[in-house]
Formats: sequence, structure tokens, C-alpha cells
Amino acid sequence: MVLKPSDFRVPEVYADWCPGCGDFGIMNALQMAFAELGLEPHQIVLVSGIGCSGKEAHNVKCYGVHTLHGRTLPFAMGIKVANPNLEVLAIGGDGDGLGIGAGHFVNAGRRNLDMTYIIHNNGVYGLTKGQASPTLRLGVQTKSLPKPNINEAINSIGLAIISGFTFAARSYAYDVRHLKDTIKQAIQHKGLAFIDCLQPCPTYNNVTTKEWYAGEDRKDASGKPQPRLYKLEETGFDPVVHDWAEDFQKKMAALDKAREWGDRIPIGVFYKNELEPTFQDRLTSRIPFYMQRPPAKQKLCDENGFSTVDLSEFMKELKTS
Amino acid sequence: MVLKPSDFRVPEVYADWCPGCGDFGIMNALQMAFAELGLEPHQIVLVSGIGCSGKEAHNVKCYGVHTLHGRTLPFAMGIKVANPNLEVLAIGGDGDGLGIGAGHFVNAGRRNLDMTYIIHNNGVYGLTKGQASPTLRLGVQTKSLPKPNINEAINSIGLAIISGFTFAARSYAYDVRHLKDTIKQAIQHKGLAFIDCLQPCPTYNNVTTKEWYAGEDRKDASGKPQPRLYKLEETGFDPVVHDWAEDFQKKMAALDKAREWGDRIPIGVFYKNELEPTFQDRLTSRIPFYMQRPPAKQKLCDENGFSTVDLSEFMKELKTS
Amino acid sequence: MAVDSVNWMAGGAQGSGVDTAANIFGRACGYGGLYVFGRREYHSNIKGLHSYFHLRISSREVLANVNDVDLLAAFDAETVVRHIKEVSPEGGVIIGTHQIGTKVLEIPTLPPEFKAEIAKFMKENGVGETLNDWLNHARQRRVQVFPVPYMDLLAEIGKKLGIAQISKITRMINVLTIGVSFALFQYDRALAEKAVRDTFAEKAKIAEMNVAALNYAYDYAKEHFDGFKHRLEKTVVNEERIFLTGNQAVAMGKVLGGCRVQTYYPITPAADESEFLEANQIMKTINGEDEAIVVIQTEDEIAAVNAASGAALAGARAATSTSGPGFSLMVEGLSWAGNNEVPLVITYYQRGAPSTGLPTRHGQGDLRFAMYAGHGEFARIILASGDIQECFYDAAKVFNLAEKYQMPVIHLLDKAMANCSQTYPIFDYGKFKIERGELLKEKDLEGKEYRRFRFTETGISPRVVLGTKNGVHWYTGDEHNEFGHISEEPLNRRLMVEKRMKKLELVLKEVPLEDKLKFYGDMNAENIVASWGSPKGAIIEAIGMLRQEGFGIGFIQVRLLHPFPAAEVKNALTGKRRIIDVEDNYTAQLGGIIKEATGIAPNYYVLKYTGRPVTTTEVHKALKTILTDKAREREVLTFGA
Amino acid sequence: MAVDSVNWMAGGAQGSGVDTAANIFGRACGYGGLYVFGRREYHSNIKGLHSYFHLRISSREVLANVNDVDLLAAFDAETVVRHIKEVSPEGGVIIGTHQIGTKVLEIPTLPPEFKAEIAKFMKENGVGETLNDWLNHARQRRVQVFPVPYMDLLAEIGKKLGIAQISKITRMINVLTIGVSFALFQYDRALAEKAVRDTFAEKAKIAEMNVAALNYAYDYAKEHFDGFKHRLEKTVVNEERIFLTGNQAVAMGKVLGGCRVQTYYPITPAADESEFLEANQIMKTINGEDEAIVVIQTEDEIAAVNAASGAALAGARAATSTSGPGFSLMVEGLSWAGNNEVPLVITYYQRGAPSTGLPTRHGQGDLRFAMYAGHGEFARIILASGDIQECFYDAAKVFNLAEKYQMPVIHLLDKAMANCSQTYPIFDYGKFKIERGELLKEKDLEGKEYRRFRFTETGISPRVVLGTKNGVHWYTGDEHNEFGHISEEPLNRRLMVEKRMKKLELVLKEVPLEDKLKFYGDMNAENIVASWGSPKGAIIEAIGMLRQEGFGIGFIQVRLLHPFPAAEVKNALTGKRRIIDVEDNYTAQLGGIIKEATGIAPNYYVLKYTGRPVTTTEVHKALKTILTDKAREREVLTFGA
Ligand SMILES: Cc1ncc(C[n+]2csc(CCOP(=O)(O)OP(=O)(O)O)c2C)c(N)n1
Ligand SMILES: Cc1ncc(C[n+]2csc(CCOP(=O)(O)OP(=O)(O)O)c2C)c(N)n1
Ligand code: SF4
Ligand code: SF4
Ligand SMILES: [Mg+2]
Ligand SMILES: [Mg+2]
Repeated sequence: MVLKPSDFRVPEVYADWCPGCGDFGIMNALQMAFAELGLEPHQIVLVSGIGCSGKEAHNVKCYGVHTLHGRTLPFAMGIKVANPNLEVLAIGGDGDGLGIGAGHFVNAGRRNLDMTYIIHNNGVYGLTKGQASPTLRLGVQTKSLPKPNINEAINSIGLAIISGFTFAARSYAYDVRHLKDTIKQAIQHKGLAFIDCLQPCPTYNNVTTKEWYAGEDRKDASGKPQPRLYKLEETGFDPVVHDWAEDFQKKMAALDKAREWGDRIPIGVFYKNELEPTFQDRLTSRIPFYMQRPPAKQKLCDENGFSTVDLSEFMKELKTS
Repeated sequence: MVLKPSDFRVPEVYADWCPGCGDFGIMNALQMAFAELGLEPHQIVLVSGIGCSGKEAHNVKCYGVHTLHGRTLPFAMGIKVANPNLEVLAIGGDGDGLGIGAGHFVNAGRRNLDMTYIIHNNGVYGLTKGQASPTLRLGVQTKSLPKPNINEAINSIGLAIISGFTFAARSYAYDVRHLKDTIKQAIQHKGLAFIDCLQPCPTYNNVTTKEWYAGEDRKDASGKPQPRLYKLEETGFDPVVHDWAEDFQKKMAALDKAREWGDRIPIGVFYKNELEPTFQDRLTSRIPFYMQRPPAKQKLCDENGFSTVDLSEFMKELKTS
Repeated sequence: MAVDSVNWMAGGAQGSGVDTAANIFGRACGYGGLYVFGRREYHSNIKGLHSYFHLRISSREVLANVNDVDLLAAFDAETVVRHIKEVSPEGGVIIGTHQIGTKVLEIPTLPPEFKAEIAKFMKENGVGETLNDWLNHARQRRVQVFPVPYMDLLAEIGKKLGIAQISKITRMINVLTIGVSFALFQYDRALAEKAVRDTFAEKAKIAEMNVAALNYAYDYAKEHFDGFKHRLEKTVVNEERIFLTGNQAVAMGKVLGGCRVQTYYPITPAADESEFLEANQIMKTINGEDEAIVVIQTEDEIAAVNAASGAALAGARAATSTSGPGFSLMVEGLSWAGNNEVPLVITYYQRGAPSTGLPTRHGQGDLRFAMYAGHGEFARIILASGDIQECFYDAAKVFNLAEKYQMPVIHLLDKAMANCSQTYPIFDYGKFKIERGELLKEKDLEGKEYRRFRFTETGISPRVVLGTKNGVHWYTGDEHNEFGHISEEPLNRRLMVEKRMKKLELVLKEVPLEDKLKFYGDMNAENIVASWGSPKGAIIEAIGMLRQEGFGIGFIQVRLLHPFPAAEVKNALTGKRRIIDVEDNYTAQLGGIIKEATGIAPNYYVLKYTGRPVTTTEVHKALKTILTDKAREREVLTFGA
Repeated sequence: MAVDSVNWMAGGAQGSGVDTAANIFGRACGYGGLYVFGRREYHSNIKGLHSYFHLRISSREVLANVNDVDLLAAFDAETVVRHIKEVSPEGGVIIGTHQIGTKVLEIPTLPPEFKAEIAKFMKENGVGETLNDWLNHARQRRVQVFPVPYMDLLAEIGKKLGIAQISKITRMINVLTIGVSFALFQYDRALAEKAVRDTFAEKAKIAEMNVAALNYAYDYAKEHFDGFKHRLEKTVVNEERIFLTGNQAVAMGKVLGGCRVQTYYPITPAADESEFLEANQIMKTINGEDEAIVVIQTEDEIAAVNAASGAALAGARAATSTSGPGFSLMVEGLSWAGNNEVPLVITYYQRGAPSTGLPTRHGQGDLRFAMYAGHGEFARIILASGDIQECFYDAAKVFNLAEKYQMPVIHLLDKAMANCSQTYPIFDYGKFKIERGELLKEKDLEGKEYRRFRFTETGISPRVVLGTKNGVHWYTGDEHNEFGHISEEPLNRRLMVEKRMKKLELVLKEVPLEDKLKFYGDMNAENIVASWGSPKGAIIEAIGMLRQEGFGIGFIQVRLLHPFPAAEVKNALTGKRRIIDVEDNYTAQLGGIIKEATGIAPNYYVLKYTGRPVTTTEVHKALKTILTDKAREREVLTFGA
């Protein structure tokens, strides 16, 4: 059965984002990506956090788990480990993932579970009315801040790479096609994939706006805006680690790109490494039949309900007579 | 009054680390550093986490705040912000700082408070009997692990640099002099300083042992061990950012050094940048008299106890008649 | 005694100006010497979902909301659908003419479960599918409908102001509504003008545009509408009054109480308080000196609570402010603070729960969690305010309690108080005293051995702040000896547990009665209501009405919830025929505590857990049912959209 | 009824072989058909601080510890100083000759508060400063001292084994102690030999060395010591028995109960359970198939609880295991699980608290925290085991409860159970049934509209696991409608609260009596003890003794602590003259719950909060004081070093 993006819509839910919010673009890109990958709704689990971004999970027709603020990755891990055959995507806000959730972010990198994580990078805590998020730069004052931001921004691509994510990309909520393609690549990537999705928040972030990304404040002589975003893939940038020997150099190239901001902002894949074993690979090396009979698929009992487990090996250890 | 390291001892407390534990070296280095810097016990606050390492705070004569697992940095922040004239050091285990505390680690970098953070890097959760800590490498099996480690290690120096720490160094618990000097530099650094202190745990970590660091498993022809550790400062490595323009290159050089492990392991300062404003600087730009009258030093009331605050400005806003 | 009042409600999508409208309306009433009580309801959403503001206005003090709406200013069709049933007979609805044709079941923001509800209503009452049908149905109840051609009005105003593009001024619809409303109420338009000007004080041009719009609408209404029965009349007052929310009251109370470090992580409905503090970081003393509060937005609530503890140890009065989800993350830190006798203040706004729950709605479901939060047994104080004025004074007092008794204090509030607003005579805070408890300074310590946790008669060990010369000491989350070093000795352990816990007895002994309990109504009557927190206002009004109707009834408001003033509560309840517990939760948490602490069980429960606060109307009704022996043991209230 | 028993204690610095010694000793007793109860006490320290193991041995079942020590095997001077007062008259102390000259106040590991205690003791009793003085003082109570020249013995053994460097074999001192002990008890040395061999089963050479040492010491003692009165005699048994800790019992119970994902973050005393599971990850079914449990060490407890919820939603039986500090971090996740009706299991080992507290010591101070943890009101089950066998079966049962009632279940345990060990007839688990509750599969769903939170009579909505075809649905921490989508509708809200909460009534109706309460002793007597958790064993023995002494007394063990079986408890307590609450905490938490739930208040409390579990001896004494009307309302127990 071939599904269309519209098959992933949830008509009974009103998507209550502000008019012009980038979250709509992300929703569309997810629906398109799922359709193009030939996934069915029940095969996918979208695990979201708390924030405007957290509502994505209700607006896509697939299993949706709208979790706690900052906890998408642990929930997603539990789901994926229990049933590695599910396509698991964690999605959340920048505050969610890099503020309260930063500890999970860093430690997720250590496991390299084969799943995807998308951050809605809007520079603000949207749903709590516009406080500075961890991606907002020092000294910047968006409209709802009483004072200019007092903290430095987190470099999310850099953090992902240092933490061990094996795929790190950036895309843009208003370039739905690019975002959709990036999501597809992330899902197809064997390992933990991170997408930093630039997402204008027209309500609270009056600094990195759609117009700003489009470069409408800097028109060339002919009056044409000079977009700030450019695509890495169009510059010949090769993010793929083909051999461990080139890993460090690829990482450094990615970090170099990751610091570009302001007049030229790269989107696309910064880093990709499929040589690192996934957590599923590692579990399989402990439990050879893990992928065939993962935790969610074991039988536990016979038809009468009696537990079928045999504890005699354990008991032997403890016997005194 | 010139104090000696022994003035920083706490004779009434039995330092209950295992014989040969690197934590003794760290204790000694702290005491020496404080004495050499001419600090007095009451000027210093040692904020520790939970773990064998957490006990450092009880073994040094200065204000000691032995906090919660993973929470040294928030406590330290509160103390430092309330009274910026105190010399605040946070110290804790690798599990403490990079496992459960990783979120604070990353976000502390965004603030650049002028304080010092020292991690006891022993590759294990010592006090809970030797589980893998976040600095233990994938596939390594220390003696108390039932299976080889299933997670990748965190690159703590790299993480500090990416997160915004403005000083990142590594030292070694058994090179007390080097460690002492590194601690002094960290304290004197204007900004948030991180020290990754390699700390053998003879009880649970039988992999990165004192002997291993000393290279006793690889003797040269003459039978002399070939130490694995070498000092960056002896190689002419210059970690200091003199100008923002060289910042990225200095960071990359530090990251390059940070991946060295195995046969040659650098210790010393990897990165140092005093150009970045500290959190105190930033607060002062909001509150001009912040350093003179910080929160802990305000008077609050007159001699009869009556609150001296004047709320009429606030009330004016709310008046309806 | 309940008060005659006029009730105005504005409703519309979030972001469409409902709040501003209510603000202007409330101010205008205040300027006319009227008392106002405002309740704000909104979805956990930034733009698009339904929100409303209910203002109750009177020449006498009003303490709570009632069910009635006398004039509903509906910014959209959904507002009519959700609130028309609240509009009183003889009341009115202001609605845009362009909305009257809306098919109600096609309003996109209505969720399926609500559509099912209204479909049922329409079927049962033979109401048709358009808003017009709904309005006609209301007309049958003598509700007046005032259709306003907003777009036409805007076009004309635009013309007058020289603005061609109407979309630039559509946001003035809210001011038009106010103009129409005040015209209907026949209220002094000068006061409305002043309110508009003050609201837009910093933008003179916008202020003038809005004043023009206001007057245009006022005139329009005078011309086109008549027969509306309700009136608002200004009076002359010769006292200063303020109109404020609980959030604002708490923020000011903290400043008064000497709070100089506030940590927070954004969360509804607490964040407004911290933002208010941050925006007003620098303040003056009465001596003209500058002081400042440092507000830190942390990476999470775990950092917030522990940083606040750190600041408290360093000698600053420090607090953090949050609601349920954040508090859940703070409990490990709370337990540390309890063990280390830290004077930590946590401002806890309850909201609809469990979990994310109803983030912008009300609830009182966290009392027992606050009592027992954190592993192990340790002393804490829980003080619950019941109205906005208490919010203010209590927010200051809790720092005295925290420092005197050296224990964490939870200032327990709720969403209703946080976001409601009320008129008060200006607060007279000049008598507020800072009590820092036993606090030793450098010179007190000279030549002496200092033990942070010295065993004393009362359990209170004189305190020294970090950095004090001669006072070096230690803290640890482990059980500790008098010096603050880890100790696992059984005898020391027993004594330390007892030391910490017996301070609670001291609290019970020393806290003045009015901070434990407050009494209202007839305390000699055979009927008594027990409650805590925001239901207070509605209860006071309801028992006032009942007493006028001839019933004997009193009310105890429990303020100190932990340690629980069992003796005083028992005393108040003993011998009563009907003990009625009123709370905004499902499990009657205060009721359970009373039962455990006093051995006396309430025999009636009035409970509400729809996420909306109780109103005077429904509390009055429920109590009356009880007093006339027609009630079940549990009366569940459900009013409010 | 209490049981005749012999009590052996080994004590010494952590890391000096106390645990191994106790293990070998216990096994040897087991091989001789004896029952053993073992209690382990240790500091939160890896090496150097004092630890001890108390073994109580009998030919009949033993359920708890007693105060007496009949033979104290002291590995160091500190052990003597700490435990000599426990040694019974006619009891003995084995001590190294080289330690006898130790000046006790100079033992470096003693903290100042303990030194102050012993200095006082020495002064009051005229005891001198050396260990020898202490031993002489004990001799006055007819305690026998057996000094062993360990170093000489080791030198000779070394010579025999061809080992020159004694430092290589000093760790065999523990085996020497065992040899001496068994010789004194005149126990069959072959059984001791077998125990040593089995303990070192994987290291044949070490095993032989240790057997040699054992025999050498045994012979030495036979030759040098006599007059020791206590005997251990083997008996013949014809049933299979096991000797295990609570940690092990829980791990096995989880496997039986179908737990297939366990998440954890290391913490005492829970981590041993997870490590046991990880080490034994792959298991067989009775059909010879392989199954496996995935054990994930997470970055913190927040991740642990939420990952377990995730796994549970995906259809695996999933649990996490922790103690107080970790549980504190889990409460936000617990609240989410409650709101989303997740069948999550949390194994909660209480330890000394608050905060880090006494990380390796016992306590029961977290009951009310477990009851109310998490903001808001939601349904949960708390089941508390009272002994190691219950740990096993309950660890399996909780998964049935979690899935049948779709709510989080807290399996509440404590440090005493986790680390104590006891002999039992082998568990007969073949009748254990897996009950997954209402669980729909792909084919059940075909062509139907599925609503995860469908309103039903019982409140239970048939469940579908993530990934099931035709069953797509949503979860959210927000209040939700039947589909699992966010809903702020007041009516839906009320119904959802009621749906979730009324499942608790079903639990109370369906859970069998023996999982709610257990009754022991004379339930018709006028005296009754109420308790929960690990004090159970000591209480059963103590009331047995009392009944032999002619007192009428019964005991109810409360197992289901939430929802609380108020009717059954009330029934048991009604009409009793003395109701005695026994708990290892300060605030008598169960007592408070009973009072609230039944209106009946205990009139006596026997409480302990030194971090050590209660013993049969002290419970017996306290109860007797109460039954003879000589007690205060609160009897505080303090036994144990
Ligand atoms: C533990 C906890 N703390 C705070 C909140 C309140 N909260 C709701 S949304 C939000 C911020 C969301 O910001 P972000 O993650 O950037 O998402 P966005 O709304 O910008 O998409 C916060 C702090 C919460 N739900 N839980
Ligand atoms: C919230 C919480 N979880 C778990 C623990 C248990 N715990 C005590 S020490 C420790 C690990 C310490 O490891 P590390 O931080 O590396 O310090 P080390 O002992 O190695 O110095 C843990 C997990 C705790 N105290 N608090
Ligand atoms: S506040 Fe910003 S992020 Fe949230 S819905 Fe509105 S535009 Fe989107
Ligand atoms: S366990 Fe390791 S880290 Fe802990 S005290 Fe012993 S040697 Fe040191
Ligand atoms: Mg955001
Ligand atoms: Mg460690």
C-alpha cells in the first residue's frame, strides 16, 4: 500500500501553532518523508517533548508519544530497545533538547541507537512565551526578553558530533523539500542521527526570522534579497566518513562549518559515519537473537498463562542442600 | 598570615579512600594549591558531588559543600552568584559530572562563571562498586563489569571546549605537582575552568592503572617503562587565545590533542581564553554595583529589623486610584 | 456576604487582544472607584485557541468569581458557543456581524469531545447549526444580542485616521468592544479613555488611535443599541488602590522579604513572577540606595533548586519558583536542603495535573505531594496563601520562617491566584520586619570552635554563612555529625533525626495563630467549612450569603499546612454537626490531613477538578444543598468553560 | 515463637574479607542442614571502614536477627570496640594477638562523635585504653577471649604451601577465623571444607590453599582453646533449600514475572539486583528456548524511569530499580506514567534518608513519599514485601498488577531485605501465571476505531502496544481525550480524572486478601501489632515468644499500602485494646495512614531510625513493656552498631 503525505494527517486535531510558525513546515516534511519512505503509520513512533514543538506528535498520523520536557531521548531509547523494528523519531524544542535535556543528548551519543532526533531550533522557549533558549546567542534581545540574553549559545551540531552522534545535519523549516530529504537521510542512516532544524518563531523571535534567513535585510543592487542559507551539498562538501582514518578530519570540517553563522549559514549534512556499531549491534553481540526476539516480542507464558521461564540455573547457584 | 598545605588538613576526618587511590593525590594538590595561592580556608568553598571523589570536600579545611550526585555545578553557581568574592571550586566524579551531571556541564559553559571544575576521571563509578562511567571506552571490561562496556566514552576535554568552558586542562592525580600547578592556573583563570584529572582507581579500574599510565607494560630495551603521559607545556603547545581570530584554530588544536589516547596521552592546558566575558562581567553590565553589593551582602533591613526596601515604584504601576 | 456586581466577559482566540481588553476594562473601572475581580482562562497555546477574561465589578470589595455573565464581549463565534449559557437573562452578547453566520460545528478549533457535547445540546434543545440559531436560542432567555459591524467601523475609523489598510488596525477590535461595552453600561467614557491612554502610555500614537476607536464605538453603540439593563457607575474614593495578580503580589512580596537571588526555569504559571522580578531587577531602598535581585534562568529545575540552596548557604535570601512538573524535579534537592537545614524558599504554583496535565489551568492537587516530597523524613514548612494580599505578605514572611527555623519553606499557591487579579487598598508594608534567626558573624566566632549542626535545646544551631572568617564548616547530604562531616554512628544518627524534626514543634509553638488559621463567619454555628488556598474568596462570599439567608456557618482557612496545627483545627471542628471540606482536587487532600491529624473527619466534601476554580455561585449552591440535608457526601462542582 | 539459635558475627574493615567469611560460614551451616539468617552492615565506603556480618543459625527456621552474639570473629580492634557489648555471657571473641595492644582511642577510623561515646564508657566503667583492657572488662562478664597469632599461623601455612611472602596470603585470615570458629563450635569440618571449595569453585588452587588454611586453624584451635559452651550441630534434611538475599530474590522474581527490559542507574542497595540480571541476561524457558532481558545502565534515574515507560508502551514488561535519591528523580516520570496509564514497575529499596543520608543503612522513611510522589492525583499501586520469599513472588506479581490495572506499581522494599540473607525451602514457582490484562492485537482491531483511553465501566481501556497495526494512538502528559490527544475540555477532564482514579477501587476489590494483609499470631487477642516491610520477621518471632509467655497478641502485616485496604485493616483493629505500630522510621508513617484510612489510631508506637533494622530481641522487649503497661506511647529502639 503506497501512502501519500495526506495519509499522515490527523484531521481531528487542530494544529494550534501561530500563523506562520515553522512547526507547520516540519509537520509537512515529516509526513512527506514517511510517505516517500513507504512507511506505514503503525511502524513509526514519533516521540516528542514539551513545547510548541511537542505538539508535532499529535499532528502526524503514526504512534505519537508526547512525553516530558527534555525527556524525548530516554523515552525513545526505551521504545527502540524494547522493539528495534519500530522506526523511532524523537523531536523536540531547543530548550527541551539542549537545556533541560542536554544530559540525555550527550549520553545518547554514547549509545548510537539507530534512530533520529530532530530539534526545532527557534532560539526561544515558545510555549512559555519567549524566554531565551540555549541556542540564542549572547547579547541578543528577542522581543519578549526584558534584558539582552546573558548566556552564550550552544553549538548544537558541534555538541552532537563531540557527543558521538554519527549523523549531524541542519535544515530549515521553510525549505520543506530540503527538510524532508534530510529527514529521509536521517532515518536511513544506520545510527543516531541529529537534525538541527532552523525554525522561525514569528511570535517571539524577531531576530532570526523568515525574512532574516531569506536575507531580506540585505538586498543586492538589483533589490534581490541575499539569502543567508546555503546548501552544503551544493558546495561539494563531503560529510561521509568512509574510513576511520578520516574521521577526525571530517569532524573538524563539520565543526568548521558549524561555526558559520550570520551572513552565510550552511544547511545539509555536516557529518555522517556508519562505521560505528549501533547500540542494536552491540546488544546483538551480547544477545545473539536480540533482533529476532527483542523484549517486546518474547512470549513469557504458555497458552494457560503459566510463566515458561526456567529458573533452575539461578536456583542452583543458591542451593545449600 | 602565610598558610602551609598542612593548614588545609582536616585531622578529625579519616580519609577513607582505598589504599593507593588517586583521590589522595588530588586532596594533596588542592591543599598545596590553596597554600601557594595564599588563600585562607574561609575564602574557599569546595563543592563536591557524590562518589568517592565527593569526599574530597571533607578532607580539605575550607568551606565544604558535599552536594548531590551530579549537582556540583548548580550549587556552585548559586554560591558564586550570591557571593562572587568567594573562591568556588566544584569537584566530582566522572559519573557525577558527565553522566548524571552532563546537562549542567554543557549549560555551565554558556555562563562562564569565574570558577573551577575538577573531574576525578577514574573510568568507573567507584562508590557504587565499579560500574562503567562515561569516560570508559567502548568494549573495555574493567574487573567488576559482567560484560564489556557497551557505551562509547565521552571526550570530556572536547565537551568542555564545545560547551564554552574558557579553560580546559588535564592532569594526573599521581603527578601532584603538575596537578597543583594546573589547579592554580585554573583558579587564576578568569572564567570557567575545567580540569580533567586522570585518577587511577586501584580497586575497580584494572585497565587504566597507575602502572599503565607509567607505561610499565611497555618497557624499552633497557627495561625502563615508557610513560604514557606527556606534558603539553613541554611540547611548546600554546593553548592561549590571544585574539578572537585565532579562537577556532586553538579550539581545533585542543580537540586534536584531546583525541590522543593510548600510547601518548597529553596532560596540561589544552585551551585558554580570557576574552570571553565572565558571568560576573555580564551581571555587572546589568547591575553596575553587583560586585560591591552582591546578593549575600545586601542589608535588607534597618537596625530595628524593618525592611528598608521601597516598593513605591512597583505600586505605582498597579495603582488604579 | 455576597456583593452586588456586574460581570463582563471578553473571549476570543489567544493573541486576539482579550487580555489587553480586560486590562483596559479593569483599569477604567478602577479609575471610577470600583472594585474588580478578574479571572483569566486560556489554553496552553500561544495563538488561536480560546481564551477569556471574566471581570466582576462592584462598588464593594469582590473576592471571587460568580457564574453569571452580564455582558459577553465575544471576539469570535467560539466564545459564544462556549459561554452563551453563562449569560444571565437580561444580559447581553456583543458579537461581530460577520460571525453570525458561522456554522458552529465547523469551527476548526473545537476538539471532537467538545463537538460531541454541543451536538448533543443542539439536538436536545432544537438549536440550529449557525451561530445565529444559538443567538436566537439565547434570546428566548431574554439575552440581548448586540451585533457590531466591526469591519465597517474599522473602515470608517481608518478613513478618519488616514489609514487605508484595515488589516493594520484589526487588532483594535478589542478596543471597539470596550467602547461598545461601556456605552451599554452607560459608564463615564473619560475613564475609559484614560485607561486606554495609560495602557499604551509608551506609544502615544497608538494610544490616540485607540482612543479614537473607543469613542467611535461608544458613539456607535449609543446610537444603535438600547434597552440594556445593567449599569456601571463610578464612585468617589479617597484611598489609594491597586489592582494586581497573584504573580505580581508574590514578586513584590519577595522583594520586600529580602529575596536577592531568584532562580527559575520557565513554566506556567510561575514564570511571570520571575520575569517581573528580572524586569525590575534594580530597586531603591527607603534610604535611596540601590539594591538588586539577581534572577537566573537555569537549564532546568534541578539546577534552579540547588543553585537557590547554594545561594542561601552563601547568605543571600534565595528562592525558586515553579509549578508541579518543575517541583517534581526539585524534590531530590529539597531533601538535601532538609537534611542540611537550608533556609530555602520554594514558591509552588499548583496547576492542573498529573504530569503536564492542564498547564494553564487551575488545581489544588499537590498538597500531599508537597508535604511528603523528597525521600526520607525531614522538617519543612508549607504555608498556603488564600488570596492575593496574602500572597504578598506571605511571600515576604516565608524568608523569615526559612531563616529562623533553618528549613525549606514551600509557599503553596495555585494557578487561580497566580492569574486572577483583584483590587485592594494599597498595601501598607512599612511594618514588615526581617528576622534572620540565629546568625553568627565573624566576631561572634573568634577563638571559638564552631559546629554548624551543634545539638541544642530547640534543635536550632546558630548559623554561619559561607565565607565567614572563623566559621569554616561542612555540609553533606549524608547523615552528619555536628561539624557537618559524614557520620554513620547510630547514636549521632538518632540525635540528628530528632534535632531536625523537633524544630517542627517549635514552629507550631511560635507561628502566630493568624498564620496558621483564619476564621470567618460564625464560629459558634453548628456548620463549618474547612478549606485552603484560592477557594477562600468564594467561600467567604458564599457563607456570607448563607448567613443572610439565615444559616449558621463558619469557615476556617488553613494556612499553615505543615507542620499541621492539629490542636487549633481540632478545637475549631469539635462539636460541629456539619464539617464541610472544600477543595479543588479529587481526593480531598486537606480532608485527609484533618482526619489523620485530629481524628475528626469532615462529613461533606465539595470538590472540583475540572481545571477551573470554584465560583461563589457554585460554592453557595453546594453549601446550601448540604445545609438543607439534600446533599451527597461528595458534591462535585463543574462550572466553567 | 522465637527459636534457639547460635549467633556468629564477623567484623572488620571493608575489603578485608568479612563478606567472604560470612558466605563460607553460612554455606557450611547450610550444608549441615541448618537454617541461617544473615544481616550485613557496612559503611558507604569501599575499603577501610568497619563492616560486619551477623549470622544467626538454627535447626529451625530463623526470620530475623537477635541482639546476642555468641562468637565474635574480630578481624580488627575496631570490631571489638564496636561489638564487644553484644557478646553474650559465655560467648567468645576471636581476635588476632597482634591487635590486643591497640590503644582504642587511637584507632584512626573512629570519628570524633564515636570516640566521645567510648571515652564516656571507659570512664564510667573504669576500662583502660588498650584493647586488652576492653577484653578484660568483657571477661568479667564471662566472655571468653580466643587470641589467635594469625601472623605466625600464616607463616607456618606459607611454609607448608611453599609461599614465602606472607603478604600474599594475609587475605586468608578470614578463612583462619572460620577454622577457629568451627573448631570452637565443634562443627563438622568436612562441611566447612566443602563450603570453602564451593566458594572458590572457579579457582582450584586458591580453593586448596584456603582448605589447607582452614584445617590448620581448625587444628590450632582444637589444640589451644577449650571451654567454649556453644555448639553447632548438623542435621539431616531431605528437602532442597536455598540461601539468598532480597536483591537476588527480586532479580529472579522479575525474570519469572516476565520483565524483559530493566533500566537502572547505579545506587545502593538496588544496583546489585540489576547487576545480577545483567550477568545472567540470557535464560532458558522450560521449552529450552533462549530468552533475554536487556539491562540498560542509563545516564541518570530520569532516563531510567522514562526509558522503562517507553519500553512498557512498546509492549515489553519493563522495570527500573532504585533507592531514595534515584526515586526522587523519577517522580516527574512517575506522574507521566500515571497520567498515561503505563504499566511501569519501580522497585524501590528504602535506605537511611533524607538525602544521601545513610546510603548503606536501613530505613523505612519513604512510604508516604512513595504514596504521594509526583504532582497531581493519579492511580498507583504500592506493594511492600516483608521477607525475602515475598520479595521473590511480589517481584513477579507486580507486573501482573501493572498490566491488569494499567498503572505504575511501586514495589517497596528496604535495605534490610535487600542485603539480608535467609534460608528457605527452594521456591516452587511453577504455578506462577502471567496476566497481561486487556491487551488487543492487530486482528482484534481490524476495521475498528481504536481509542486508547476509551471510557469504560471499570476505567480500564483495552490496551494496544506501540507498533500494532490498526491501533495507532497517542500519549501525552497533558490531559487528553479518549484518543490520547491533548484536551482541556472541562467535562472530558472530569471524566478522565474519574476514569483513572476509579481503577483503584477495582484494585481493592480484586487483589486477594493475602496480598493486602497477612495475619500472624492470635487475631482474637486484645493486643495487635501492625507493621509492614522488613520488621516482619522480628515481629513474628517476638509475638511467638510473647504468646509462649502467656500474652495474647496478633500481628497484621500490611502488604498493599496503596490503595489502602481500609476495610480489612479496620476490621482487624476494631475492638483491640492495644494497637501497636512498629516501623523503622521517625514519623510512624503506617500509623498515620491507618489513622486517616480507618479512623482508628494506634495507641503505641515502636520506632527505630538509627539506620539499623529491628531485632527480635528488642521488639520482644518493647512489646512486653507495652503489654505490661510500662511503656510510653513512643518506644524508640536503638540496638545495633
Ligand atoms: C519540567 C518542566 N519544566 C518546565 C516546563 C514548562 N515548559 C513548557 S514548554 C517549555 C519550553 C519550550 O521551549 P522549547 O523546548 O524550545 O520548545 P518550543 O516551545 O520553542 O518549541 C517549558 C519550559 C515543563 N513543561 N516541564
Ligand atoms: C541520584 C543518585 N543516583 C545514584 C546515586 C548513587 N551513587 C553514589 S556514588 C555514585 C557513582 C559515583 O561515581 P563517580 O561520579 O564516577 O565518582 P567516583 O566514586 O568514581 O569518584 C552513584 C551512582 C546517588 N547518590 N544519587
Ligand atoms: S510561539 Fe513561536 S514556536 Fe510557538 S507556535 Fe507560535 S510561532 Fe510557533
Ligand atoms: S573505589 Fe577507587 S576511586 Fe573509590 S576510593 Fe577506592 S580506589 Fe579510590
Ligand atoms: Mg524553542
Ligand atoms: Mg568515577
